[in-house]
Amino acid sequence: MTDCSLLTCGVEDERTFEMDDYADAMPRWCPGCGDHAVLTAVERVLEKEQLRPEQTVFVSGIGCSSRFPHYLDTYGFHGLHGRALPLATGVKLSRPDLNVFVVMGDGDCTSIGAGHWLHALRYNMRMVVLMLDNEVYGLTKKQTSPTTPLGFPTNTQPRGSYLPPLNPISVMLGMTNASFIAQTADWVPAHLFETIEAAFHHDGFAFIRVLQRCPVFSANIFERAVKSPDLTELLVDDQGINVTNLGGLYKNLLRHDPSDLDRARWLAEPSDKIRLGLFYQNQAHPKYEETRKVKHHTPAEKIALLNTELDRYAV
Amino acid sequence: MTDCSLLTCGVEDERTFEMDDYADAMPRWCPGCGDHAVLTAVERVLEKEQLRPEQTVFVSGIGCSSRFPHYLDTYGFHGLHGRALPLATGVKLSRPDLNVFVVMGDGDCTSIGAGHWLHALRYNMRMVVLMLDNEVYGLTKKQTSPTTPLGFPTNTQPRGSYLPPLNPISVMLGMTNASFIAQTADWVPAHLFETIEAAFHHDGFAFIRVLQRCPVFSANIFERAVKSPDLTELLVDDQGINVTNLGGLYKNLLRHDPSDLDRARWLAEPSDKIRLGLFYQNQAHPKYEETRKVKHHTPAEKIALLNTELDRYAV
Amino acid sequence: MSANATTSATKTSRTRAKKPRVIKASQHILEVVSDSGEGAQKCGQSFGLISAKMGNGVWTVEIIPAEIQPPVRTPGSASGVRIRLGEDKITNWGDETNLVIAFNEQVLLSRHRLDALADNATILIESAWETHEDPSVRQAWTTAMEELSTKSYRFINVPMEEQTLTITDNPRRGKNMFALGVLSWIYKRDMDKVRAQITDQFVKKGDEVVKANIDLVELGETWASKNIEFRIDVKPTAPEQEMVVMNGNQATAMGAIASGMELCSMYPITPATSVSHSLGDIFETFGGIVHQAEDEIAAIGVAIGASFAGNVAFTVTSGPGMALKTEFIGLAVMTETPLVIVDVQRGGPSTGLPTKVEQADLLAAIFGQPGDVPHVVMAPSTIEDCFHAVITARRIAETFRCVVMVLTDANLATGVQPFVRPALDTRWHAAPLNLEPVGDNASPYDWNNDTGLSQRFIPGQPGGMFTATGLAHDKNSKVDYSPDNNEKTMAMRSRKIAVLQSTLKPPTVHGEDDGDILVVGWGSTKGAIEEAVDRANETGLRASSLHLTFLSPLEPGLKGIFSRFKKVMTVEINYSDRVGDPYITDESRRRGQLSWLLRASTLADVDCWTRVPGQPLRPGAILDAIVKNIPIGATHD
Amino acid sequence: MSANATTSATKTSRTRAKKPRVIKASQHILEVVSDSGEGAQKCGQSFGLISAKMGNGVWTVEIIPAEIQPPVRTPGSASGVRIRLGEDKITNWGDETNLVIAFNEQVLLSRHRLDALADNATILIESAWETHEDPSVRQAWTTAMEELSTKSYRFINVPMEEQTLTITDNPRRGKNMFALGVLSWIYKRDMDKVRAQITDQFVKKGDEVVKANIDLVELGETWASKNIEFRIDVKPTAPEQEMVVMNGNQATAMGAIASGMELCSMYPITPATSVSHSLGDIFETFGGIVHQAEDEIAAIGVAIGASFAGNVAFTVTSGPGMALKTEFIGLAVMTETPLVIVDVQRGGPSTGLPTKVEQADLLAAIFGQPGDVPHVVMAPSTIEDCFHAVITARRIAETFRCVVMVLTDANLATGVQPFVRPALDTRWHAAPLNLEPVGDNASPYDWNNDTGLSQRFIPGQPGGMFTATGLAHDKNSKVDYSPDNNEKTMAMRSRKIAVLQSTLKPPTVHGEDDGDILVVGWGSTKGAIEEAVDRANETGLRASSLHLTFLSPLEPGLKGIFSRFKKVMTVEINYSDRVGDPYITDESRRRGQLSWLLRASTLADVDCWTRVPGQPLRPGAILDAIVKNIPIGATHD
Ligand SMILES: Cc1ncc(C[n+]2csc(CCOP(=O)(O)OP(=O)(O)O)c2C)c(N)n1
Ligand SMILES: Cc1ncc(C[n+]2csc(CCOP(=O)(O)OP(=O)(O)O)c2C)c(N)n1
Ligand code: SF4
Ligand code: SF4
Ligand SMILES: [Mg+2]
Ligand SMILES: [Mg+2]
Repeated sequence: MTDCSLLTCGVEDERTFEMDDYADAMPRWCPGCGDHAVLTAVERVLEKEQLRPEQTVFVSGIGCSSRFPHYLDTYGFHGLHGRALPLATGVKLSRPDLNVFVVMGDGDCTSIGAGHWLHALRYNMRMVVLMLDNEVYGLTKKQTSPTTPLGFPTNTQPRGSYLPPLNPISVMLGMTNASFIAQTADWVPAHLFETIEAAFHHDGFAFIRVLQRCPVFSANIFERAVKSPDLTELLVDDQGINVTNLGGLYKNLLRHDPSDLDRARWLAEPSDKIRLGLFYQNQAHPKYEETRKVKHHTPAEKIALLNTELDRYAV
Repeated sequence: MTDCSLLTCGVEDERTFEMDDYADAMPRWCPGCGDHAVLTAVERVLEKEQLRPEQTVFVSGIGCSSRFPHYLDTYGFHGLHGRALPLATGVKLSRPDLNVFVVMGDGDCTSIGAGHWLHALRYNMRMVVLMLDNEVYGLTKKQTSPTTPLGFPTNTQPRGSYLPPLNPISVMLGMTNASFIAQTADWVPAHLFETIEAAFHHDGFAFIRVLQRCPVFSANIFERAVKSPDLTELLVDDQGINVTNLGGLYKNLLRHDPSDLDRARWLAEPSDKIRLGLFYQNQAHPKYEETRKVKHHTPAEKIALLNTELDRYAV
Repeated sequence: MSANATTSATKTSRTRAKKPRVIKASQHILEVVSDSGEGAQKCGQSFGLISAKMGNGVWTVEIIPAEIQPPVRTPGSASGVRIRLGEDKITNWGDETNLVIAFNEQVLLSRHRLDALADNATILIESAWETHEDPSVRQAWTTAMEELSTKSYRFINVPMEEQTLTITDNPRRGKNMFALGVLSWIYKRDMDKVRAQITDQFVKKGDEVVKANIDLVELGETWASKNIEFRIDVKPTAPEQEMVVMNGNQATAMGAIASGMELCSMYPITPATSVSHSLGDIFETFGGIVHQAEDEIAAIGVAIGASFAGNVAFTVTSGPGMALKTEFIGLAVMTETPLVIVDVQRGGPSTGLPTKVEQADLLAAIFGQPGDVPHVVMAPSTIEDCFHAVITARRIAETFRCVVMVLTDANLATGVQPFVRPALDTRWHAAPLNLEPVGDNASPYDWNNDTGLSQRFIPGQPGGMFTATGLAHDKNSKVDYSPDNNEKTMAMRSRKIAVLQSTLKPPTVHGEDDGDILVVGWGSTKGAIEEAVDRANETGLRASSLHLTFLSPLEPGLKGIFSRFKKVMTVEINYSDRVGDPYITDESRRRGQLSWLLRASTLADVDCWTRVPGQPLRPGAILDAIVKNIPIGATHD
Repeated sequence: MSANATTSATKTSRTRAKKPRVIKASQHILEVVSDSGEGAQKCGQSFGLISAKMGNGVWTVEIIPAEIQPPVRTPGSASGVRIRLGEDKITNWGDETNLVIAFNEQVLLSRHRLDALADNATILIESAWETHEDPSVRQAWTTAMEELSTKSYRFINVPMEEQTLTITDNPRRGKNMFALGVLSWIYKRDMDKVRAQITDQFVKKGDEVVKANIDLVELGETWASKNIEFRIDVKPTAPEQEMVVMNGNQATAMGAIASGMELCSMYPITPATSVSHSLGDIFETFGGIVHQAEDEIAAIGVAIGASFAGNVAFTVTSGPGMALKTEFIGLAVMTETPLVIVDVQRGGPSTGLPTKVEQADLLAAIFGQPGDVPHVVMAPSTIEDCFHAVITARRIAETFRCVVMVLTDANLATGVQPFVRPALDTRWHAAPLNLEPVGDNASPYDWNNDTGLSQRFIPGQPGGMFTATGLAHDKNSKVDYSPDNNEKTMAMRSRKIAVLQSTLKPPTVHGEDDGDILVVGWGSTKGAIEEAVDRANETGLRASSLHLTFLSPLEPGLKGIFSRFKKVMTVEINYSDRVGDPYITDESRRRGQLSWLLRASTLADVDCWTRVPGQPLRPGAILDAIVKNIPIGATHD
């Protein structure tokens, strides 16, 4: 993603950017909404990596979380509900030189967008993908999401949701070509930042599930975890995300080699602990933008080629 | 599925059915097409179980394989490409008394239908689901499918497909609520039959991937496996599908306890062997048609109830 | 308004009022507006319900902020309810607002900027900001007052915070009930009804909460009785019939239950979702299920599957969801599977204005499906209609084995209005499943050659086995691509709709049967159009109006009706190019959707006057349009 | 035809022919039809290409079985090609077939039952079945001949199997080349060109295969020269310009390359897929990518993403796929992202008739999107047009920042026709990405108030950062729900299309500029309509025709043109109710889609004559319709 592209190569850029340079409109999320923390962490990563705003594109779907691009002064595409990934695929496929970030909600990604989600993992294009998972539909005011806990009451299922929640991590661990799968939480900012950083440096499709508080519609879902860091287990490894210095708050550290798929699957199974960290990483998979790389031609060259092609149809 | 429904309970039915009673129009698949064998196996199961044709519904999408319902003298719904599962969900949800079978192609199920596929696993409604996987688009004449082997040339990807094939078994093994996941092949009819039988008796959503030959567009894909039974490993277990008597042809038997999810995942990973059998089974998950079961009322009762409800809005 | 005027208002509010002046009014428009989160919506809704229960005509419209969480004390934060109150039946939201109670001057500004308020509106405003300790707040107040002074509003300062703090710690949560008390006094609401409403509303939260809220209301009432020097008397008329009061989405939900539907298969989308919320609470009691599917495609697929299996199901959505259902609509029509689709229209195109009203899905509803897809499109025009439309839709869907779309909109969806309590009827319900064997040689599509109608087989019926298919098929549902079969089956599917058309009655003209101008509308604009026409008639203009419920097929007799007017013009909430704008010619002009339809159908030169403000149309604005468009030389008699 | 007649034909074919009679014809229609799998399609396609290369006018249409694998020797198995050959340019498939070579009597039956064959057609038929060892085959032959005898076909038995077995083991794979030889002799094809064509076709399979096929062709030629007593002479005209010959989907693919597009994002669907097949082979050489997405929604999403990133991309699909793309079309229009969508129309509704022709997506293309979604819809009417339409579409899409839909159909898609080789032009290509910084204070939607046009920013351009959104937005792409902004931006998006309309030329009338009847068409029917009109003129009828390329916006001047004709009638391949059918009144009648559009736009009483046979319309049938519909009392001069 830091590759020098055909188009911008050689351009000297003396500018330096500070966090504020990446900020656009004032975010309109509710006070206490976990999305704020994610935005801050992203801005920090942009600053750290000194990404040029014009070379950076944030693509999103529809939902509270999908307002994300509006609050950044980069290029952005606030698309359709569930369809962020096809848009991002198009951007990256035609412009591999751009830094592409995708932001989706849990409904956006795993309900209406589920098909694209699976297939984007297959394409394995280099982009950072954030699913802001408040385990509920926020923007439409509290309906059940695939990740809503069993029994949690919403407006469409007031007697509690009928199905156990879909586990996004385990689904992805079953997908061919999955290459970077991590989980973090909005209330652990250092971990959040490091996870996005690691995703940015991953050479492929880097998916992060961010556990995200929605004080308005799913306040109690993460309450215990936020209050009791003991309920959290951090996956750490020299190859993974190593944020051990969380003010000594998070004491449950679990060494996990992110290349170990079997263990990753086991760790992803529901347990009494919330596990944050890098579940799986594999940089060996080819990236679609590279397997599909084509040599570009000038119009004149193309005309010459097409004339040869037309000869095949000549009368 | 053999439950006696509210509607038909107590009706004496003295009829007996033979295989031919289930056959309708003459199948129009190419000679040598694996779909023929699946149809025969299904007819055998229908006969064995003596399912009443009028109580049985076959739902399909669009593709060669999705012509299936037309060749059976039961109720059928030949729907839209990728959308068999929502239709089947509607049928079963409103009529749990019906025996529901779903037939899809690999493109149908894992490409355009991928989102519904994941969610149907979650719903876990009792139905038998067959994915006839010829690893190519048949009806539209040879385009790449998600399950097409890497490098296999098709009309849209003449230089060979760009992505490693999606592994339907491993994806499903990552899904919450997955309850019956099996694989069989059209060229092992006894195994095919037993697998469908087992699926029919499974109390939940029973998914079978049938490796299916398409002599026209993907002739060479399964050629080696068909010719050399040694390349196949049969998963056997007292709890699983026990077809050991395959004329002694299939010698590689692997004991596998279908409740062992970890091992199922490991077995589902690509290997030099084709594995047939029951990868995973779990009958503990609730079925959506049961968690959503409601008591029906007569119109008069409903009017009384609604009048009470309207009182809340009374001026 | 100058700072002076404000001060004097403040004074007024601080001195004990003498015996209040009572202003009699046949109708009055008020609104409650606060920062989002301060509860003006609850206050306004309660006021509307109480008024309806007293027997007033009522029409409420929600004021919704654009942002999820707009910053407080900004115009973007305005949230609340606008209530039009009448002695008699109220059919639309009316024109400018006469009285506002605003929780700060910024949210008031937003209403001012939208031209929502009458020039002489009375404004009750929280007085705390004027003297706030933060100078920037005081500055904001002054600037706002400057801007507001372009109109001659009458200000009355209300010390909401000061007062509520006397009995609660958190004024942000108490002001709304205080405001309700103030309004109740001004509009002479029946305090027993007020207390009953509050009890009803908070009963789930316990007695203490109920009491706290009643105390706040009474505080407001008392304060008002001492400080406000006028009361407004919009006399309630005891209704002759039993009435119910609800919003359009609730009416749709109740109608679905009354029609005997047992499955609502949906995916959340504003402003349609609340239909399923209303059902979510109670549908299971009736043996019904709300199935929230994984997306809109699955939602309609599940409904079609259920209907194929013998259950008439419905799906409810809005524009973007309609788009996604397009392919399945074709399948339902092709397989002749009965289906009801409710489209609660919102502002478009694309994601557009999710919470706002528009009537721009009409042509997409009728023509949106590739291939030839005959089906029915109807539009309720009142909240009461929402209830009955679903029942009619279900009956048509089953009788004609067809798809019926019901187009409501955000105005009906969230508007609240009392209407005659429906007398429920078991005949509205689906017949119980009949699983008798089918007759010998019966076919699943035994089309009657004249009518295109055929009998429906349901899984479970012995002998009826067939495979429904979206491919061209013959009467036995066997795939058949022959030219003759295709011509015939296309005709059969179309014929049914012509048969339905033959049963429709010509619509009745509102007003005189001939005249200078006929305004034609559909959907939620009915009340506003008819009021405009009535007012036009009062000024001597020969205007009438016509409101259509069936859009496809169209109701009969239109050509004849149109011919009796000098000019015919639709009024719609969708986009049309304005005559005289650059590049806009008679040929290139984009026209209102209904006018397009009527021109093609009747060849009458149907003009249009349309607006897309994201808001309901005002009767006054329609009246202006009538006046401007009435043919020159038209008689004033 | 009685068994006797057959026998005599057999006799004829067995005796050495005398010097053959040469029949001169300005045009002739032949077809090759076999069981699916026997290669009649290859044979017919080669014959068409050879003829085109010789300089004949050619129009080929595929005969496709409905089933994947129909049983052999059944009418449902008929597969082949129908070729209309002419001295001059051929613009449509013509009327009945004059000569058939059939590989068995059952596939012939299918053609007979479809009324495809002229009453006096010459039929060359495999003779092996008449004397087959299996009595049921002989019986089938006899029964078929009985049915065929209702027409006065002229039969010539051809011992295809017997002959091919002299040089090959598998007649099922050899008959088609033998048949090509027979036809080549009858139609006096240049045998060097025949051999060259076969070499070209089989060269990848090696020299041996090439030789074996040439041997078979020559065997057929020799047999024919000895046994057939007539030859048909449709003189080729050496073309004045360089020509190419291809089908419409190939032309679309070549046009896309010529326009400089670099991404075709699609999902397979008949009959559109072969556009991507044509590109699949070669696009990468041009720096282009065919992306087969996971579904049609993703396909258009990827195209929009690519276009947002500066690349003009296109997507290609058919009806059911169009349905799925509906929501994204709205987003592209709202964000003003340039996009070209090719819809290769097939028979509908729903899955319908996947391989057959229909023109029933017109209204869905124009009006199908919820909300107000102004965009461009155009329809090429010849195969050559398919090439150029994509180029025009791309330019419009970029100039106007809009969505352009190009509607072709199954008739154009698979029909093969020679046309003037296009002179490629670099100006057709997209300008290279310009990533210069944007000007100070520039906005991503700096709409020109008069034209609605604005400048497009592309990621990579410093200073241009903005977030595209489907929500209502202002010129900086900030979300804005205010009434004024909504009214204005709606107008801007609509205005652009009016500006495009102002640049269009009025269409030219084919035939006299006034008269008794004007036939209006669009898309692939052009050739057939114009031929019908010419024939009507020859019989003295005052008929003319008008063919539209732009359907939205409509081309200018239509009202004026229509006013010069006594009757205006569209001819379309889509459904309309027939006048006089039960329940069909002027009010309830479903009308042809173009006629609907024209009525609304011009208020002229535009009638329609439409058919949905799943086949192209015959000029003769259109001529009949003209004769029947010409106003009574019209002058015959
Ligand atoms: C096609 C379509 N369907 C439905 C909607 C309505 N909608 C908007 S956001 C949303 C879900 C929001 O939940 P989630 O994706 O979890 O995001 P969150 O708001 O919680 O961040 C829905 C259903 C829509 N805009 N478009
Ligand atoms: C919405 C839609 N998109 C595309 C198609 C075209 N189509 C029909 S079948 C098919 C794929 C067939 O492949 P598969 O699902 O693997 O089934 P098979 O034919 O191989 O059995 C496609 C793309 C369609 N009918 N509808
Ligand atoms: S509703 Fe929930 S998710 Fe949405 S902005 Fe508010 S807190 Fe965040
Ligand atoms: S094309 Fe392939 S999958 Fe389809 S019927 Fe023929 S053999 Fe079977
Ligand atoms: Mg969410
Ligand atoms: Mg397949």
